[in-house]
Amino acid sequence: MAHIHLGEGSFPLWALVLWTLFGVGLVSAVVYRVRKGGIKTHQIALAGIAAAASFAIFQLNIPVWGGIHMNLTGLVGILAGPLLGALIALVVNIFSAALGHGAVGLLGANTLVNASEAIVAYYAFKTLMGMDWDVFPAGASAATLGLSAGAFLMGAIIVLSGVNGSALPRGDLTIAVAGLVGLNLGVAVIEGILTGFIVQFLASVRPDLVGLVDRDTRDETTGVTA
Amino acid sequence: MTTLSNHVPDPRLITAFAEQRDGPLHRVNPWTKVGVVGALVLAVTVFDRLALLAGLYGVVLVVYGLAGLPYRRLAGWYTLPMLFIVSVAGPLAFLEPGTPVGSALSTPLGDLSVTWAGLVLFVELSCRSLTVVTFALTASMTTKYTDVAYMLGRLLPRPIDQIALLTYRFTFVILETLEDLVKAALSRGANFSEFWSNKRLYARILGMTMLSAIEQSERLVKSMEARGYDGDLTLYGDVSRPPVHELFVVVGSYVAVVGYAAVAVYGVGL
Amino acid sequence: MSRDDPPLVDLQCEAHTYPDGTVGMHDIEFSVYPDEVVALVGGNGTGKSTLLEHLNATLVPDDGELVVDGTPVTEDNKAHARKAVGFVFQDADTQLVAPTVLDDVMFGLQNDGVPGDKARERAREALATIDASHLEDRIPHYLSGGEKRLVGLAGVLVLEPSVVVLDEPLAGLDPERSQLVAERIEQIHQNGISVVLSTHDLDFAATVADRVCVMAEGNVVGSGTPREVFYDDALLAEANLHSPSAVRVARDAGLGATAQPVTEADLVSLLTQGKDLETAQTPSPDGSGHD
Amino acid sequence: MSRDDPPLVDLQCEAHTYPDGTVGMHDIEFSVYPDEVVALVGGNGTGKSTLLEHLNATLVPDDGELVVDGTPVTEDNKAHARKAVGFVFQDADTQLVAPTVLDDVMFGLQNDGVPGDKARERAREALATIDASHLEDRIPHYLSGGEKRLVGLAGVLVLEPSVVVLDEPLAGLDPERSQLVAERIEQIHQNGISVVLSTHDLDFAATVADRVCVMAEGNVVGSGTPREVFYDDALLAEANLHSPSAVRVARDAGLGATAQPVTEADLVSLLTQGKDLETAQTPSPDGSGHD
Ligand SMILES: Nc1ncnc2c1ncn2[C@@H]1O[C@H](COP(=O)(O)OP(=O)(O)OP(=O)(O)O)[C@@H](O)[C@H]1O
Ligand SMILES: Nc1ncnc2c1ncn2[C@@H]1O[C@H](COP(=O)(O)OP(=O)(O)OP(=O)(O)O)[C@@H](O)[C@H]1O
Ligand SMILES: [Mg+2]
Ligand SMILES: [Mg+2]
Repeated sequence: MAHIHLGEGSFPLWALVLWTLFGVGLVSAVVYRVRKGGIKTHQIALAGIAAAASFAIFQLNIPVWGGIHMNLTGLVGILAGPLLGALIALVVNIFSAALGHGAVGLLGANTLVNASEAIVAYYAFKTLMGMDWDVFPAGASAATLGLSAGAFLMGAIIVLSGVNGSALPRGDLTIAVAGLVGLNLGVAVIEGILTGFIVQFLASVRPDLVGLVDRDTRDETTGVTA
Repeated sequence: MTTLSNHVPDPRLITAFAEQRDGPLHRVNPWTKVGVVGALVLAVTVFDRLALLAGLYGVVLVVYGLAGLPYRRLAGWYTLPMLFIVSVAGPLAFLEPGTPVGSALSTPLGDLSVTWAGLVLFVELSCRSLTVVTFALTASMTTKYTDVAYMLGRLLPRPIDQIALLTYRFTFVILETLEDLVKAALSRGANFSEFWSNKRLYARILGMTMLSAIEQSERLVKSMEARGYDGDLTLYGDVSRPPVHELFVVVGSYVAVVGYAAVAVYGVGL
Repeated sequence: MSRDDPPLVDLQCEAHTYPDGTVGMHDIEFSVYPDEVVALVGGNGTGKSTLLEHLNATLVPDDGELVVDGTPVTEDNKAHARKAVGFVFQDADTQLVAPTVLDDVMFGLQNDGVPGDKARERAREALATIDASHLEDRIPHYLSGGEKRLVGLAGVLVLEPSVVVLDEPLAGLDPERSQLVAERIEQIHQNGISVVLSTHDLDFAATVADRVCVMAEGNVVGSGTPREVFYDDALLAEANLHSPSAVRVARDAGLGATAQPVTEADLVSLLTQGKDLETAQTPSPDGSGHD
Repeated sequence: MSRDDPPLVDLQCEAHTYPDGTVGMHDIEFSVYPDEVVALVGGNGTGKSTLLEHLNATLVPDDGELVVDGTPVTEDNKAHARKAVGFVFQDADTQLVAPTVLDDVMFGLQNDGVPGDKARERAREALATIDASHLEDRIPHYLSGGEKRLVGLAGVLVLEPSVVVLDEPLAGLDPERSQLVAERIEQIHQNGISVVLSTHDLDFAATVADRVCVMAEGNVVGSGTPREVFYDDALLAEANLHSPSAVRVARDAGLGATAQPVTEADLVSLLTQGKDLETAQTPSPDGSGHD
């Protein structure tokens, strides 16, 4: 069991091209904003090492439902912000694809899904903390929300694309995909709870990392914390 | 390490194969391998016949073996990709319209049965996915660390290339941190076998991994800035262009895939 | 040290291969006896940590066996080995996982099913035995290196192991803190617990150990009392080691060829007791020159 | 060491406060002169790293000034300070960033705008000066700790700094590798580069340094030649330090009250040259006992 990624060759060619274009569009927009805002060296280092951590954590087998693996995309979003979070999602997907996890052709689609998780988690966390929630519920809810958003986006991508070689009408496909989304939602809740505990732990040792001290000095233009 | 999964290839093992072994694929130009990955992705996307997909998968499997790589580990690494296939294609195997395979199972939802079309679809999707998975692993396990780094630097736009290079470099360092944390907890009798009753332990281990990653990034910036870093980690080294015969193979495979697709799939007349 | 008693830990390991194919050590036979301090010395990457991590089944041999207190350790009774053999890892930072020092010291007890109140009490005692009670409420992450090492030690001592394994206990510590840790090790030993440690500080090894094992290229290439090992030039050369400073001084100054001082204290007593250095005649068994 | 020349680096720092409010050091005046080796010693957390990181403007004082080669360093000309003052950090792993050793050594040159071929040539030379040419094509994470340290050093030397700063250069190294690094430091010094280092190994400080600065509680509490510092009991007590082993042995054995050996070599020559130890009369200026 794992957080589901889209496998190679699942979609027809037109869909592959479409999602690649969307992925390139998202990444270009992020790169443009990052370059315009002037990326600082500490942000590059943070993003590089956070991606390494996310990728390394994937190696740990978490014994729920016969074992799940997670990249903690929601946590990465909360810690690194939406822009770096999106770039980290791309980099992690590239390395994952090289190890046969995920897909080369669907890098665009998978990156869209993971980036949306990071981005939604970041803003959800910010909003909830703004509403004076405690760290644990805020972190857990934000990550669960982010991952759920990702799960729905992935469902939508599959339904829109149609499965390569399947003659199934879209309506029936939607039913099949609903099961998959449901499964991912389950993983989202587990990963969300885990993220909540992690954020709580980090807040207890390094409150600055989760924006609990000098909230005002945060780099608002790029939404990056470091 | 028992808790680090053997369903996910360990990057250290992958690079060890690339660095320490020497097989026919090690001597193939890295750009050629990238080209072939592209051709395979295209092929598994446009090919529409099971026989063809299965044949392609068979060829890739043989190449994996010829490269001197272990089949036994490959089987373990298939777990996750197969899971992705099952989760998408599994339900479709039942829902796909067509003749049922054997007798139907009656459920509250009505008669449920795998159809022949569904079964074929399932096998097709498996072949599509595993073909590329297997070749991606073959390429990763036969391409030297430095070549991978140079290609990342070439292929990705700034600042993504910078991020990717640091990720590649530090994955190894952080894996060791994670492993040390797990080891230290295990040696004091920690129990990793059940998640729900140990969720805080998992959170701490993962939290410490993240924390140590962030603190390393803080030190890294210091040391890079002390050597004048301003966001530009250029690599001088180079991966040479592929030799003509390899170029031929790559171009040939694209021509073959596109040609087949044009004629057989999209029915373009000659 | 009583070699007549059965060993507390007995490791037979044909080889240990890491996931990437590196052979960390090979052809090892290593035992720990009651009431001894064993020091592993050797260059970087010679397999000291690999060997130590086998002693409580953190790592398992490709082929071989670990026997702890007479019981062979299998996949199912690792818990036994982990209770009997406490392990303090080299990297103090990856060792402490709980939000406070007290919680951290209780960690092992809780894994062992000891109820909260009892665990807290025992944790407090363990902190007290190493003079670290004042750290109780601190966040482990913010402790100094020496303090982290002490807390790590408390977290292991609280489990009342019969052997404590310490991987480079002095790494990164200042002389004052090193002394503190060395004293605690001495104290643990006096409480009847055997200690196995690795170190790059040969002066420390000479001072603290009853037995020194020299490692080179993944193998134990020699062992004996500090005096036997540190005066064995062929062995030291094979392992690329220098001798401890007392040995070097004594040798370079052409004195103590027979008295063979290995610690600073030996050297000092050699120097103070025989102004005419050539009179030193017999190697004394207790290492204090001649009396 | 020529105190008459103007200092290469001159730091005045009233205080440095870390973001969390910890005062890392305060009231510091610290200069580095041409052609000297300065060792900072002191307990864990006494501000050694904080001080060192000010020398190339990695950290900046809350209030104070850094002057490098006569030029005050401001926000805009930090690059100058970073070129003139090379820095090798304690953590060898986060220091090496590029995929190969050669790339890593070229890293600083490339940031400096040196074209590829020229950079490659200079990087090869820098590796050669520290006997590390054979590592050129290696991948950083497969290097041993000592090799990493050497490569870090090459990456700094290639920039031809006038001062090299080393934070705990021997941490985690075995005696053989420590020796290698110590020799390289000596060699850098002989090439006319000043070296500032921090260390917990007082024997090493005594051997390598022209000047020793003792830190305690964020402040430099005393400095002088190794002999002045390591025989100043009040100072050592204040800083919670022990003296190096040669000093301890000489003192405990009641010899060398006047010769005052500080290194092992001193002690050996004291022992070999004066069998009647009481004849040692005058402290010799070059630290080799009397000749
Ligand atoms: N996790 C690992 N994966 C692969 N190889 C490893 C791993 N850990 C250690 N090794 C290798 O095993 C060998 C023995 O390493 P080990 O850590 O036991 O040495 P050591 O004597 O403890 O060295 P040090 O004094 O530097 O701590 C070395 O060649 C090392 O590179
Ligand atoms: N990044 C930081 N944030 C907050 N406090 C810090 C930081 N770095 C160091 N300190 C604090 O500043 C003081 C001086 O630390 P510093 O690292 O300079 O000591 P040191 O002499 O180098 O110690 P060691 O010998 O252990 O390396 C200590 O109290 C330390 O806790
Ligand atoms: Mg070790
Ligand atoms: Mg320091």
